Amino acid sequence: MLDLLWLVPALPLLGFLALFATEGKLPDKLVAVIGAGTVGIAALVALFAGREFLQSGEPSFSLSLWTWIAVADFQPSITLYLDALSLVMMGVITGVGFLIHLYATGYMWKDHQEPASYSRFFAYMNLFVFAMLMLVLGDNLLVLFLGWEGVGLCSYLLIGFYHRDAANGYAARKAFVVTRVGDTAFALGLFLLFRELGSLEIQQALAASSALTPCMATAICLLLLGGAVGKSAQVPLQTWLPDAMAGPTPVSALIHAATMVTAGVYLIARMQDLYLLSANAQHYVAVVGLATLLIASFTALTQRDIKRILAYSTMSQIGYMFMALGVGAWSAAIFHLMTHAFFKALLFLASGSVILALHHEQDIFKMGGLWKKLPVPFWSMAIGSGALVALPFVTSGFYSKDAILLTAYDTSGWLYWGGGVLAAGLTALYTTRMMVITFFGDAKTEPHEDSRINMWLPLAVLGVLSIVGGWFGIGVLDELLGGLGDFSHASPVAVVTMAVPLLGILLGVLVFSGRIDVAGFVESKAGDALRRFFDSGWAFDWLYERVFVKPFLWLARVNKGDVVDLIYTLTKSITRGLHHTGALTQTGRLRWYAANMAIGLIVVLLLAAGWL
Amino acid sequence: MILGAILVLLAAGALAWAAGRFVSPNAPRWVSMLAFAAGLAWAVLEWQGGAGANGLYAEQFIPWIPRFGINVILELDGLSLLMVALTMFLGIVAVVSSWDEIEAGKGFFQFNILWVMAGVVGVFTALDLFLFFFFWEVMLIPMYFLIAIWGHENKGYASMKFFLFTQISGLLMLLAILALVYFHHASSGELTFGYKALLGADISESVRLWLMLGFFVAFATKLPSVPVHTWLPDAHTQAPTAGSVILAGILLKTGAYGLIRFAVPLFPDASQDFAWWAMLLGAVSVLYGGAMAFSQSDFKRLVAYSSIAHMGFILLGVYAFNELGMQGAIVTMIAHGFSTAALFMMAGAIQHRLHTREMSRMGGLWVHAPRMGVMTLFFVVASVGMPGLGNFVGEFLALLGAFRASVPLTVAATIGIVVAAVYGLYLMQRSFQGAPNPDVAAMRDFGAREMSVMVLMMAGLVWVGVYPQPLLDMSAATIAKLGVLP
Amino acid sequence: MTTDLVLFWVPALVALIATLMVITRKNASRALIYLVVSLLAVAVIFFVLGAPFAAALEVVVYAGAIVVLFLFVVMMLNLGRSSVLRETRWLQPGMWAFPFILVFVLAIVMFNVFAGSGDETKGQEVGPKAVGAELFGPYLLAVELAGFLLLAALVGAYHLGRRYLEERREEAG
Amino acid sequence: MAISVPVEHVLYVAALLFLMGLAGVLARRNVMFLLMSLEVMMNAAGLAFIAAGAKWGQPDGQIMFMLILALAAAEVAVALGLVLQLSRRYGTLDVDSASELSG
Repeated sequence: MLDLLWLVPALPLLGFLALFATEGKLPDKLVAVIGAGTVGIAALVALFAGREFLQSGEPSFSLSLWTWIAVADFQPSITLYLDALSLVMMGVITGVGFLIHLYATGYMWKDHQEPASYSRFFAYMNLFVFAMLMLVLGDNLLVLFLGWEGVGLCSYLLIGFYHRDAANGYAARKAFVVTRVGDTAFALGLFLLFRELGSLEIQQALAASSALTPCMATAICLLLLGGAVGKSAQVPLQTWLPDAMAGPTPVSALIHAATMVTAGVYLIARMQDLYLLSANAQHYVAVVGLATLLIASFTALTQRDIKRILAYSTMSQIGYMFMALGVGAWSAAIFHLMTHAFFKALLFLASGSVILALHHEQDIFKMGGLWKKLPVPFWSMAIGSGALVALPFVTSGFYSKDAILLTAYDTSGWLYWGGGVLAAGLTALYTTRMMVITFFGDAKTEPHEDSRINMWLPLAVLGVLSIVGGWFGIGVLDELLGGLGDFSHASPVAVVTMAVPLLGILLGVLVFSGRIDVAGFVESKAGDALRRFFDSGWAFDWLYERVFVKPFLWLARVNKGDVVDLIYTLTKSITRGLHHTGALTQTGRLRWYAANMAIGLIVVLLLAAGWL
Repeated sequence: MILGAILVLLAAGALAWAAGRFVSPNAPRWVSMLAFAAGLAWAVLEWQGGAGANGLYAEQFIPWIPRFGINVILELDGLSLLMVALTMFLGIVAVVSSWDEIEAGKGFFQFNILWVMAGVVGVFTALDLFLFFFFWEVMLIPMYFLIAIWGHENKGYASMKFFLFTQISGLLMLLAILALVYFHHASSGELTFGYKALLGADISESVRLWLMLGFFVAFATKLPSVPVHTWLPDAHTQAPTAGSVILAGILLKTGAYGLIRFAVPLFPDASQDFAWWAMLLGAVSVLYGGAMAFSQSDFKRLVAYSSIAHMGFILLGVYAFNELGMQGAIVTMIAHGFSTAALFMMAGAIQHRLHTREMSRMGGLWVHAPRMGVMTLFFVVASVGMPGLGNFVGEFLALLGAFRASVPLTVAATIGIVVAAVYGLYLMQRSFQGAPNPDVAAMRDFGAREMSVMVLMMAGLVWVGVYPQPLLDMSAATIAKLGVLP
Repeated sequence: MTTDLVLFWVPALVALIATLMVITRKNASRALIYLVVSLLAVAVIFFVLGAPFAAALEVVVYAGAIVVLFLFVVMMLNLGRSSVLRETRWLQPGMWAFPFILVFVLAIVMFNVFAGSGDETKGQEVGPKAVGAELFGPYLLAVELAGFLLLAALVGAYHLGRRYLEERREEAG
Repeated sequence: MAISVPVEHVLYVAALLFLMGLAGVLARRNVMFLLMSLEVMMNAAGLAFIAAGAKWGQPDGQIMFMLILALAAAEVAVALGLVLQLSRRYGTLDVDSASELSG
């Protein structure tokens, strides 16, 4: 079965090719079967392959397919590499991916923008799963890069899925271009890595990496971090993610919550031996994580769009993961990646159901009182929120977040821990805000619940996973990756860590159900300014608009005619001017010509006589 | 055999002209289709036949003007064969893309296409500098006619600009050729235009830089590189679709080929000294071409500027002076041949349907023509440099090679990848996405004929992107024989 | 020697004076007569320099044929009193200034180029026989070319003149 | 008969004749006078040739003179045809009126 590992990425690819080649002419039911089915089978293959791998007891398994490029000493091959890390990732991608696909067969069912759009949607989704699998299974940084760019492309395609609306197109392009900035750094990291180590094979490179000078190691790590930051929507390249919510909700769940945005975490975890060589680089990873964590949490507090709240929450959760990577809690980061994939996918899908029931209404202030009318989404949302807030002991999020914060405290002192705990409190606050405003209070819009089995089943499964995922992590992941689960929950630090979210919830309930009146502050001048500042995502977009976008557009507008062409038009003008000057001597008068001939004669004679 | 292929193309040109006059106006396109198909078949056969012991797939030697050491020396090695095959394939693409676009002078049109391609095949195979220059000029004149006769609204200006740029730079090259032959004669007593004899020519240090520049300017103009690129946007925009396809797909590659085959090996030391500057031009081309592409509102002009950006990678790769860079340049040549030809074909198809190239008059075309939308998306994504497609392999190798030669320039050029995403996706957005333009009531989608060519090019790009090894092996032999790499 | 100089300079002075009159006259017919005088004087110079055949041709062709041709045209165009008045208007004294400067410079240059060789003419007569033998020997090709030239001139003159006459006739008719 | 004089003298005379012709060409607007001046110039050239022939006692100078003569004849024939056309087209003999070559 392990030799069939190639089937895992190949099946979604096959699904993509089938949907692509038939140009959307297949009946929708068949499309649903192909779209979700290929990923489902891939998940099964992954399951069996993973079991066999675990039984084999080997630390890793690799399957060489073919040599991609062989030029001189550069010989990247297309090889699938399975170890604990990629196994977890593969499981998350195929498993959660399948559930989301299943959900999407229902969610997109009536979404007929144009004849082939159902098929197009699943083609893109399958392509995404393929690319994501290549990303995590590739044994070579170039193959990883293939997946990396591939998921970026699919992200672009799916954000802009409703392509008739130009705003979606803008969001899609923004996502692609901003992540491309990171990718450029990533590519430069690859160049540097190859120049220094002579190989892009991850294992070879890591094995040889001890030969690097610290300076070089830092440089490579920071360049790779640039890529990770772009893909994972971390400060300072985080601005694309909220806009990316323009895509259909399953897309947000799969790409912008569960899998693609965590690719950066995967990359750094994968290259951890390299980061271990450079304390500086590690430090920067943690700083990036902490900064994102706080910025995103504050921003989430003020958003009105339910998906944008979740998007900022995703950013902050990935910030936790980066912080974990930075403080050396590698396994905790992956653990949180996994639990986050469960509960954030759950949250997105549940919010998708809410949105669908309210006819694509996404503003939480136009919802309200939905908990009775939409029980399945409500309970899913509640479980997901609990995991996000990290309710002690009963949710998966608690275990993974605790692992991160406590490791941070152990290894790096109170700063990262404190920031993390503060953000946890904020998380509790905005999550409570979302839940209270969406599901309680007065009903503002009448919902039409349309829950079929293919839509509630994924919610149920993800709900279960959001709860038991933590125990799974402590049990299985600890064995695979190590370094998890041996925390005492009784120390004062642990108690504080545990208590802050609960306080946040309490505060949230009091504030957002109106028992504590904060209107005075919110409506004051300072409060409003602060709200707008948070609402704009700490004005990053404003800044980038002025620093990069506007000057570039200005340049484009000014130089449309190509300034270099001036050299040639100028040459032309000068030539033409000379021509006109020369033509002036052509008076058409015979005697003028004769006089000139005489002058010429004088010159010739002078020359002949040697006087000139 | 090589001369035979060239002569077949030339004869087919005459035949097409005659057929258009005496048989039927639609006969010429079949003639040239057949000629290119036969040429492609010949190239594939040569490839299947394998290379001889000397690494050549075919060679020919016919004395021409022995008194001045001028001979017809044609050789088909790996690189040449690749380029010839691409030429023939793009010949077919050009014919298909102009299938019902041309209305007047169909016979003469095909005549010009066939003669350009004959010249190109000659350029790719000639190993006698005189003969090379001869073919260099042969491909210029018919191209001029293609633009000047069947071009769009501003064709006179564009064709003259094209002609002047290529002609003047070509004359510089002629000067350099003559000087090279003269100095070689002076030092060795042998009067010859033969490439192999001149390879080791003993030329003083002060002179060879200038001779190298003579070649470099000619090839850089053809490539084109900033700052001698301004003929290209005009020529591309004004040329008929087939002309743009040929221009972007093949003619630009003759510049790159010339750099690899002539400019660098004939003057290895001078080129080495000049390498940093050439790479600088390459990096500037990448960034400037990209930024300019973004500024354009004309579909074809945008693609034209994107070509300039892509050609920058070739300069970077060639002058990186290592095998990675050189291979990257060669793969880029081929991949760009596919991707840009396809985009120009798309631009032509849109113009044929909507009678405009202005993107402000498009928008939302996906709704009317999803096939065209998907194809545009694919080729835009390819030219943006998506891994798994040909352009990525070329550009990545070129940059990887360039990184070993100069880090700052490579960093600059890599930023060009971001710019590529900006203009590529903007092109997609303005033409096919967004709200459907109310002025466009309906648009005929691609039919089977266009789709078959498109799918072939798609397959080509995927092949180059996923398994470029056969191609790399073919060019590796050539690169090794150039003997300029450490 | 002195005799020789006198023999040379007398016709030379005549030629120079006559030529000066040619270029300054306002009446075309008179100018032509002076031209004939000038040509005849040059013919005399030819003769004394030992080129009797050239002298004869000068008289016959130049003075005889060409000048007569001029006269025909002058008569054809009927250049009477009005044309003399027009000449007076055209030929302002100022008109001579620039040509004079140019000619003066040229004269200085030319005289300096010619001066000082000290060579003398051989004083030996070269008769028509020698000329003829040479003409139809080494210069045969030149003679042929001159023939072409004359033929071309014949055709050209015929063409130009005929159109003139035809148009006149149409006008009259 | 033949005399012996310094060649310079003959050339001086030829030059003077030539220059007077040139002055005429430059100064006169009437095309008839212009043509006459041209004849003078050609004649001067012929004189120079004769002088050269006389210096060496060779017939070549006379032959060149004859070629000049032929040239002059041809020129006059065509030029006078042109004069007729000029007066026909422009109604004047002013050579400056025919200035269509002006750039």
